[in-house]
Amino acid sequence: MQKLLNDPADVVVEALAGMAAAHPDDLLVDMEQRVVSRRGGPVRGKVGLVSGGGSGHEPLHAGYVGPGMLDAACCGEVFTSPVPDQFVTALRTADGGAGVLHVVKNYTGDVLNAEMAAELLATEDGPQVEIVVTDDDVAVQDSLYTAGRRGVGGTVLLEKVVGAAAEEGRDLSGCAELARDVNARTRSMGVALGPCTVPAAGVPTFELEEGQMELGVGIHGEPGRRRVPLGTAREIAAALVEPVVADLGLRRGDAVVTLLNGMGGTPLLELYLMFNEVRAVLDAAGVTVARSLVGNYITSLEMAGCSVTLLRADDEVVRLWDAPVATPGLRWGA
Amino acid sequence: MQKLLNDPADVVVEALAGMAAAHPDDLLVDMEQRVVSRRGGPVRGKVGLVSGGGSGHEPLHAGYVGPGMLDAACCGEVFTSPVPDQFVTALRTADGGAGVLHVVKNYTGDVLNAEMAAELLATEDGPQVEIVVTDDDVAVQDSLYTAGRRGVGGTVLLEKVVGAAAEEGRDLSGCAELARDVNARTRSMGVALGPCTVPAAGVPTFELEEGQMELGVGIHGEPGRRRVPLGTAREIAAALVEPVVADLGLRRGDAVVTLLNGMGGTPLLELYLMFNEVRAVLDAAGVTVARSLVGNYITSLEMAGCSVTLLRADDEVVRLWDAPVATPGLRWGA
Amino acid sequence: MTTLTAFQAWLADCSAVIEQQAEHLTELDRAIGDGDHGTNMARGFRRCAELAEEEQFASIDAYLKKVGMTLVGTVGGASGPLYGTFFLRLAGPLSAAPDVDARPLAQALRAGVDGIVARGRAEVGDKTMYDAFAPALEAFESALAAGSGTAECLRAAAEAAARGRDGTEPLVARKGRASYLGERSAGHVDPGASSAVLILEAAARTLG
Amino acid sequence: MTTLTAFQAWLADCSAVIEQQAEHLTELDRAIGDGDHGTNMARGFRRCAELAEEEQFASIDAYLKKVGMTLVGTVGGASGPLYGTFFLRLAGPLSAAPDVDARPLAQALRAGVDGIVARGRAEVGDKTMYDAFAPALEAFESALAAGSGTAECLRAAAEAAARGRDGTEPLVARKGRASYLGERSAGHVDPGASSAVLILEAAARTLG
Ligand SMILES: Nc1ncnc2c1ncn2[C@@H]1O[C@H](COP(=O)(O)OP(=O)(O)O)[C@@H](O)[C@H]1O
Ligand SMILES: Nc1ncnc2c1ncn2[C@@H]1O[C@H](COP(=O)(O)OP(=O)(O)O)[C@@H](O)[C@H]1O
Ligand SMILES: [Mg+2]
Ligand SMILES: [Mg+2]
Ligand SMILES: [Mg+2]
Ligand SMILES: [Mg+2]
Repeated sequence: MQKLLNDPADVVVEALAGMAAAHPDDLLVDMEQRVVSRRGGPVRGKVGLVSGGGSGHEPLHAGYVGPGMLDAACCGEVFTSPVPDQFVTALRTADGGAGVLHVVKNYTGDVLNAEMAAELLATEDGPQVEIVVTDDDVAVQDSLYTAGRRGVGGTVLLEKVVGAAAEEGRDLSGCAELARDVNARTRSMGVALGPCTVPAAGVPTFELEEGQMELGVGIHGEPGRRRVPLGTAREIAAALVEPVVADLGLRRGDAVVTLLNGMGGTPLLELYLMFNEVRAVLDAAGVTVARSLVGNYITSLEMAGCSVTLLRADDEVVRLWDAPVATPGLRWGA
Repeated sequence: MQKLLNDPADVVVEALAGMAAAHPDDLLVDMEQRVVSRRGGPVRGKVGLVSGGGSGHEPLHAGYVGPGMLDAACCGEVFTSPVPDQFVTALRTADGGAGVLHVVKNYTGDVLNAEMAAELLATEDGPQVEIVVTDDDVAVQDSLYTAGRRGVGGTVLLEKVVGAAAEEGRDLSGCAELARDVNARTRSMGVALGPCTVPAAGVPTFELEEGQMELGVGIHGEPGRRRVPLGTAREIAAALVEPVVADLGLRRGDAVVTLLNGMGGTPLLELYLMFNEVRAVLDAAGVTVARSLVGNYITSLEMAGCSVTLLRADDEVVRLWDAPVATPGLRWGA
Repeated sequence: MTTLTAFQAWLADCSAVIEQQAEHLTELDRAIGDGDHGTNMARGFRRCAELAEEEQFASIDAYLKKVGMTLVGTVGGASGPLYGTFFLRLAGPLSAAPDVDARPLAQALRAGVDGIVARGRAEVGDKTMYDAFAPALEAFESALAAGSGTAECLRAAAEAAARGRDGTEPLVARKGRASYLGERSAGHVDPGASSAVLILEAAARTLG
Repeated sequence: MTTLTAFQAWLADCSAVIEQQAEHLTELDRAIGDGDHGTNMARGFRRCAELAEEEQFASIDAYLKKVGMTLVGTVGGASGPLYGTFFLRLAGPLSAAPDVDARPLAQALRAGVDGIVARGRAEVGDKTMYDAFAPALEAFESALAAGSGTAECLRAAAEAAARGRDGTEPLVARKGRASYLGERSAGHVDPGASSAVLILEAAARTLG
């Protein structure tokens, strides 16, 4: 395994120690509970915004802690949901008295641990907590009889938009409503051109012959829905964007916030090239790109590949998008 | 080759088209000459700051165009210096009447093409141009009889610091002097844990068995000075930091700006973990980290590995470092 | 009659066998999940095995509650809350008893398995650990009804669990991470069903 | 006497052979450089080969100047300015002449090679293209002094260049990218020396 590591079992704590050292003025890291929060502590009277999940998706989530986005995040083992105690600590840390919105990506582990955390807090007279589950991955069918769709790139956009609303003073139910609305108008689709290696496992998550790709992957190094011949960037853009546009029901004249996300091991050069193709597909559909992000925002360790996320935009979404944000992973206007 | 591409020959132009689309309000892209500049055009009376080089190092250099950093950048083929015409266009584009500082990484190709550009401009009564060559890589010995040391991570720090000085109104010779001073107080060292693939070549730049690493690599996917057994992060940090500290002659009580740079294919999780080790080595040497950057700032496509750059800091350097910058690749205070 | 010591031996056995099978469990999870099931389980059960040395437990139920909480607090992922809930609920019917025979054990097992369903909402055939637990519970109860003692009931449960686990192979997953793979999840044994068998086999070795 | 048409044939030949050897050149550059020499050269010489079809040239020197400028403007990297300068300087001694024999060709070759040295400041033994050009120039001049005609002089030059190229293999590079490898650069033939041989062999085939 070709990785920068000491003991693979310590990768998360050691990375958190590095994160604390790299952002001493901005972040506070509870090494015991692996909770990252804003150095200033919770903002009194502001709804707290919390997320968390397995590690290996950096900068998500801890890298999105800061003014304009999250108040706290907790970090599980690589690709493993945090345990309830971690969520409890993050939720308590983020509470400024106005309640906490807990953004949970829709994975069985994340949802179950978040539910247990909510149960624990309810018995402990903790802060008021609203859970919002993100499930934007169109590769997976939405169904009541399954685990449902995965939460992927839409989570980043949601954390930015809802973070701005919380900063503006929106109350807990208003933030929760906005979050559910953003989730409802966001869809994603991803592709892998190569696997990644979980440090504790030491071997790649799958094998892929040259000239093949995994279409419809999530962010856990897992294989996708289908293994198909590697297409050109143009073909891949169509394969990613078209299902998203269809599922969102986008029409000529609609506008979107676009995230062209790298999975971690694909160079920015290729991501910009892909963005050019994505934009061309959207152009052809008459959909305007109101705002965009191109880069590694929700990764799967060093997986090669990318995902496309579209958020149907209106003036309000764009306004909240443009609001200042100052986190290690996303920063503007501050 | 597992890449997001159409025709490999078009990778640079297509990526530039994507870059233009992703930053429509901030960047202007001359697709013919592959020159990226600030949308507002040159700032009248400000020294222009220009750099350029082969592509494949993104976000360097085009991603550092914007207020507080570069005025223009030109993009060669992957790992291939731009041609003189491109430098000429970039230098002309950046000229606001106060002359242009041209930052050139020390590679034979870059230096020769930049020199030819300067000769062309001299005959055409173009802007006044000062060339500053960066050569911060301690893996390579500094010698008059060779091509000398490579310019690597120090280039990013220099572009930030000198960009801030230019923004403050420092004149051309002042900017050039500062740039040479920053270069003189900056050193880097890199390691590769895996190769990368140049799109036009289609095969990895070298082969590396599991459990080996290339110590002393540059940013062109080339093998390093020595192939040695893969160490722990702790051992690698020592192997990278110690020669840099020694070459800079850092002593107890000195302060540095630290760049822990990813080569493109190493996840942020590992980079933070590495930063923790780098900081520990510096701690042990009594050297303070005044400011730091952790992430992919000067890459070698999807190479796995990292480099450490230290810039000996004083109040002036820190002040210029903290000044606002608003580019796709580096942004704060704006 | 099964004593606290036996329950502690059970967890020690679980930890040992899971440690030993961790790579296999991870391998199964790599095929249709995210390749962490072995690591997750080993981390959690290692902690559980240490409990007996660190602390004096007043009763079986106190001990099993602590095991459940430990699993909840260390395993993470989907299996953490599910196995955690299993052990927490297992404790309920055993409260206060200094030792137990097959009847309360059956009640405990039913409570534990119900807990898994309450948390995870899986049905038989969804390709989860429940596909091992459901037939195991049924086999335990049938054996009990037929007059068997604890040892025999547990053996029947472990064997039924193993058949249930094997039965997950052809299934298309509807719950958990494997469900994202759709049709591609067929042809692989479910990792959680496999770890469930290890735990029940350990029970048959230690609680009987 | 060598005419403009012959010079144009030279560039066509260069383009064809470099295209054909591009992978080999890149392979050599991958070993001790950055793996782009073949791509760089093919891109530039392809453009040069097209010039004759696109434009009427009044003289050999006008043509060679355009070739030099085209290489400067399309090759990039270290080899672009070096080969560009070579062709730009080659033009000097040939100015105005409608056709040339071996003597002005020798002067042109010296001017071109001097240009490479003026730009790149390489010395013999630095493991660069100059290690092919330096003996080639010497061989050309010796053959000329011995009374040989253009064809023979060029053949001697190409053969000497090939020996020079082979001689780069054991060298430790002191110039260009290969110098970063230090001792590890030994044991590999220099890519630029190899492309220089291709160009001189094409000259021997077309200008003689
Ligand atoms: N809803 C559910 N009900 C019961 N068991 C489930 C459910 N979802 C997942 N599982 C079990 O959890 C196992 C995966 O556990 P693990 O790999 O540790 O967690 P994760 O999927 O979060 O990585 C699956 O093999 C399956 O048996
Ligand atoms: N200073 C120099 N003088 C002469 N030739 C040089 C010099 N530096 C490099 N070269 C030649 O350039 C070749 C590399 O060309 P190329 O790969 O196209 O450029 P780059 O090294 O910029 O990628 C080397 O093999 C060498 O022959
Ligand atoms: Mg997991
Ligand atoms: Mg090159
Ligand atoms: Mg798993
Ligand atoms: Mg090269």
